[in-house]
Amino acid sequence: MHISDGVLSLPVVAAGWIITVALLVITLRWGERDKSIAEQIPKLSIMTGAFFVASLIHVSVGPTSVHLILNGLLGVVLGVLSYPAMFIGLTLQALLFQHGGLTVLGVNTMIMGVPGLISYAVFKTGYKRNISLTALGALCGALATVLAVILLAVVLVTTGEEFVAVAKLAAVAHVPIMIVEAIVTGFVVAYLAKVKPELLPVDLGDKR
Amino acid sequence: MTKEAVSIRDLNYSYPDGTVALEDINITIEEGERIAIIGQNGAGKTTLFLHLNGTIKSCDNNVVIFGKDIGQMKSKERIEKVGVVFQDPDDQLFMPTIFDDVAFGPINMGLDEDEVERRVRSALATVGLTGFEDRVPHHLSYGQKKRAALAAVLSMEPRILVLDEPTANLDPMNRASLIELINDLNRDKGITTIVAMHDVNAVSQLADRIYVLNKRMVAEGPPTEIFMDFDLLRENNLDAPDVFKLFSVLSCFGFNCESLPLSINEAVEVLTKTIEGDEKHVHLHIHEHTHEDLEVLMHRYDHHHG
Amino acid sequence: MTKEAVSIRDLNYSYPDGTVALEDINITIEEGERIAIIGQNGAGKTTLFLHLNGTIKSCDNNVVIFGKDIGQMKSKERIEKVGVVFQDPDDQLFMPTIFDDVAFGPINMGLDEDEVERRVRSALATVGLTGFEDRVPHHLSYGQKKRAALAAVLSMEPRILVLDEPTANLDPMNRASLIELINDLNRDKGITTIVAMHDVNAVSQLADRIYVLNKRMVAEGPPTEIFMDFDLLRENNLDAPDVFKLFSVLSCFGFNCESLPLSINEAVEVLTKTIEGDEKHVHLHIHEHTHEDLEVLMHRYDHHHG
Amino acid sequence: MDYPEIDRYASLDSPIHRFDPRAKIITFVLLLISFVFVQKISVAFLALLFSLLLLLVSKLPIRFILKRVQIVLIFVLPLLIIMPLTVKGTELFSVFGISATREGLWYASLIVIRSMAAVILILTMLGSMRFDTTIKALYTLKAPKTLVQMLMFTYRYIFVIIDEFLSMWRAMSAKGFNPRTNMYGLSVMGNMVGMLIVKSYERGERVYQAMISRGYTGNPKTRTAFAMRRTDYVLSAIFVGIAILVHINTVMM
Repeated sequence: MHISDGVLSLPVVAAGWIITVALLVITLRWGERDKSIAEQIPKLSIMTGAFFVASLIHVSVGPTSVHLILNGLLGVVLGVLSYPAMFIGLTLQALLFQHGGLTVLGVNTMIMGVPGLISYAVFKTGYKRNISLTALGALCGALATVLAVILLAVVLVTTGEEFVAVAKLAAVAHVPIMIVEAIVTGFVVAYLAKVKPELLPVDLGDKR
Repeated sequence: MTKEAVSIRDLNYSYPDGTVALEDINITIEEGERIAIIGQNGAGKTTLFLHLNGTIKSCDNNVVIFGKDIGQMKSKERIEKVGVVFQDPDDQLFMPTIFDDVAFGPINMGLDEDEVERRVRSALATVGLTGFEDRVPHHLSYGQKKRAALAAVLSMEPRILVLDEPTANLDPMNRASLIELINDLNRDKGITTIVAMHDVNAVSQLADRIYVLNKRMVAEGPPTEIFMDFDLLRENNLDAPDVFKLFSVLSCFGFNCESLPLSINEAVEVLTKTIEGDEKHVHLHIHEHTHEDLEVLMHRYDHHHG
Repeated sequence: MTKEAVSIRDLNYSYPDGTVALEDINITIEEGERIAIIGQNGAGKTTLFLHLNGTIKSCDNNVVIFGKDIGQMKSKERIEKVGVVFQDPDDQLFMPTIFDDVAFGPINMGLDEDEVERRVRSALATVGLTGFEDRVPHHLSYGQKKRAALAAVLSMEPRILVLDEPTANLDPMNRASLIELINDLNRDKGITTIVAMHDVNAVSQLADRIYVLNKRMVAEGPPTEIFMDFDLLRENNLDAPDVFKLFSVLSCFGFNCESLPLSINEAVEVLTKTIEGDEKHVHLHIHEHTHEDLEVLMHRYDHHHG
Repeated sequence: MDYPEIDRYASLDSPIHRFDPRAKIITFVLLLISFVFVQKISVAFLALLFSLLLLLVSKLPIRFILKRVQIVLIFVLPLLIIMPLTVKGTELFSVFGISATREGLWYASLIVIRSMAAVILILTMLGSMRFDTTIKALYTLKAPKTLVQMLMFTYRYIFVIIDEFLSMWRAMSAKGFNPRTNMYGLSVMGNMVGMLIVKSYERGERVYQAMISRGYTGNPKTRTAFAMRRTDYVLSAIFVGIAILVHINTVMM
């Protein structure tokens, strides 16, 4: 659901860049609390690569096939640094595969990245309330998709009333994707909890 | 009469970018044989294996397994006939538990729960991993992972077992036990085994017949014959087993035996037999041509001038 | 008097989760030595290597390189002293082009552009990859990647070169040329080389002295001594080289030589010398204890009962 | 899954290939920004023609371009159907009681033309230099260091991870796995994604160690031998001129 170049209006594109640049600055600063960013770059980059490759996986839904988005999972695993990771991932998608555009990178990163950040917060909060990790994962997967679709719709409609119907259609088209994302994210979180719990932003020490 | 397990006729395959991977491959393997396919990196071993169980489909119906074109088989039949164990166990174990990984094939075959359960237990017992059902594959040692990957294929109870580099990176104990295990499967269950190997020192322990692959099948024959052919080895960047080389050296010193041994065990046999047959002793001596012969021999085994 | 290149005293290290990785390690390596560290998977080789160049810092100042505590060294000095080549070349070729990868160390050392350029050319020439400057790592073969990773360390011109499994997964030609290359660096440039290896058949070609690691240093000595010690090998799940085993077998048939050879080349020497020294011939014969001795020997080499 | 071969034809020779990478990036991005906000169909069409002209000059194979343009078309072409039917305005024609409007068609056409011009520009720019050159040019252009480094390392390891993914996929197919969109199929996919993440995390640790042991300080430099020549300045001036002209034109009309 990445928007291509040439679709959005100048004010929307500019607003997208302002928000994304601000969030990049904030998240990169924040990500430096415990460890310098230089130390984290190699691991962060390679994991961004893993998410990039995972997002190339096709899942057939009815007659068409969709790509995994995994922005909720990205938020859960990478925390605040999911935002720069998303920015890099989308840059590479635009440059290497023409999924989405260059001028709209700010907007696209916001559409995908903000729900990722929210998923991270939800995951941490939900864990404190003793919700099962798998369910939380599924919730974050679904939530991140829904939020992304809402943001997409807002961005389109802000560009022009002409997009109202398009935005509605896009929202409907994403219902199956939301379900797929929820299930896959749930399973990934369950897998990570079992195999590499330190990748989740919660301390499983007492629950394992 | 034994049955033909594998029959490949004039198989050609190119990668999507046009590079030729396999050219004019012809193979016939009888049921119950132990085969090794040797060849350097990039010789096409993996591609050939993927044809063997129909993961890559040839358009010309030229891969025939037990008399039936593999292209015509349903997925279940295909994987029941040929099981492929790849080299890196990390690529093959992706489920949260060993049980799930070993059950993966049987579940895809559509077997019922009890049968899946039975097969998992039996496969794990075969490879010596009973009790590991709930362990996380990723946390196992390399040797254990290697055996788990084998169990995950054995649970499909294939008639033909294909293994890519089964002994690579294993320590001596794990290597010895894996070789024994593969041979047991061949002997006790009559499974046809096909291995691809770099480690020529272990080849003779796992194969009675060798194919040398280098995009084409450049040679075929029993190990001793293959390792005798210096030019063949040189051209295909292959080595002879150390024991074999050493007996070639001994023969320069006048040691004569019927056929050169390929492993330590064979060497002991050959030595005992030769010495006993030769009135309880053998002379090693330096004759007229010894130094010359040695020089030629060592030059042939030297890979720097390859 | 030669200088001490490496001196480690009472080194202990545990992983963050509490598992002990290294215990009471004591090592002294003289400048210019060729050392092999052998041990099964998980014996702690990688952890030890990370201490050697200060990537993991010990708190007790017990890793001393050329007389100086590595914990006190600046980054530049550290990497100039000790270069580590890890096993998987993909982990070490992280830059966009081979040039950038080989230049990575020198640039971090703060060298000027001309010197960086000179070192890159020289390192690439040493490993035989001249002309590969602008290639991307993804398009190299495994053997080329392995050599590029070595070049990326050589460009820092370290006095001590540490290599983790330099020959693993290489075909005979690449293995032979890499072994030759490492030995050239030792002989011509006086670089102290420390290798970790599984492949005991190649160990003697790369080391004059062996440490056996199993969290602790369980043994130390020249290869022949180490491989003679059956119990040591058994306990640490190690194998002896095939050539060595075969000469043990020959000794059961009455072949006597001063020290058992470890490689084919040594074997030729030993045979020639022994036979020439023994009035141009040697008797192999079955004596009273031959069969008995053979049985004991073969049982000792059999890893199934380990 | 294919490797990202965006720079497959970077070794061709053309004025665009020879254009200084830094100047190329700046001027093409300027053209891009200029073209995507054009408000008149006629001007947008001219912009598209100009993009096509650059493409023609670059000698990049048409098949390479088509395959990639297609991806954008899948996204924007539906607008040509949806918008005329949903946007209010002057009726153009009507079928079965559903009417299509001139405004809808106009707006959708504008978007399609602009995005075509944009994607062709981007493909011409990226297709005519190696991707590592693009990254290095961004470095020398003082793009934020952290982000450029991430871009560089991520790009490098995409190839390694794709290989890992393909090996896993082969092993799964060899065990009769059929990717279906049901609970089981998605659970397997979830595990596979999980495994990719775990492997990458561990590789990240190893790569970091390898970097530290070669003196990594957080600022890897790379070699660049960029040099602006006279033709580079001329080309740049022309491109910047066109980027501005497109909008002066709009304002004046």
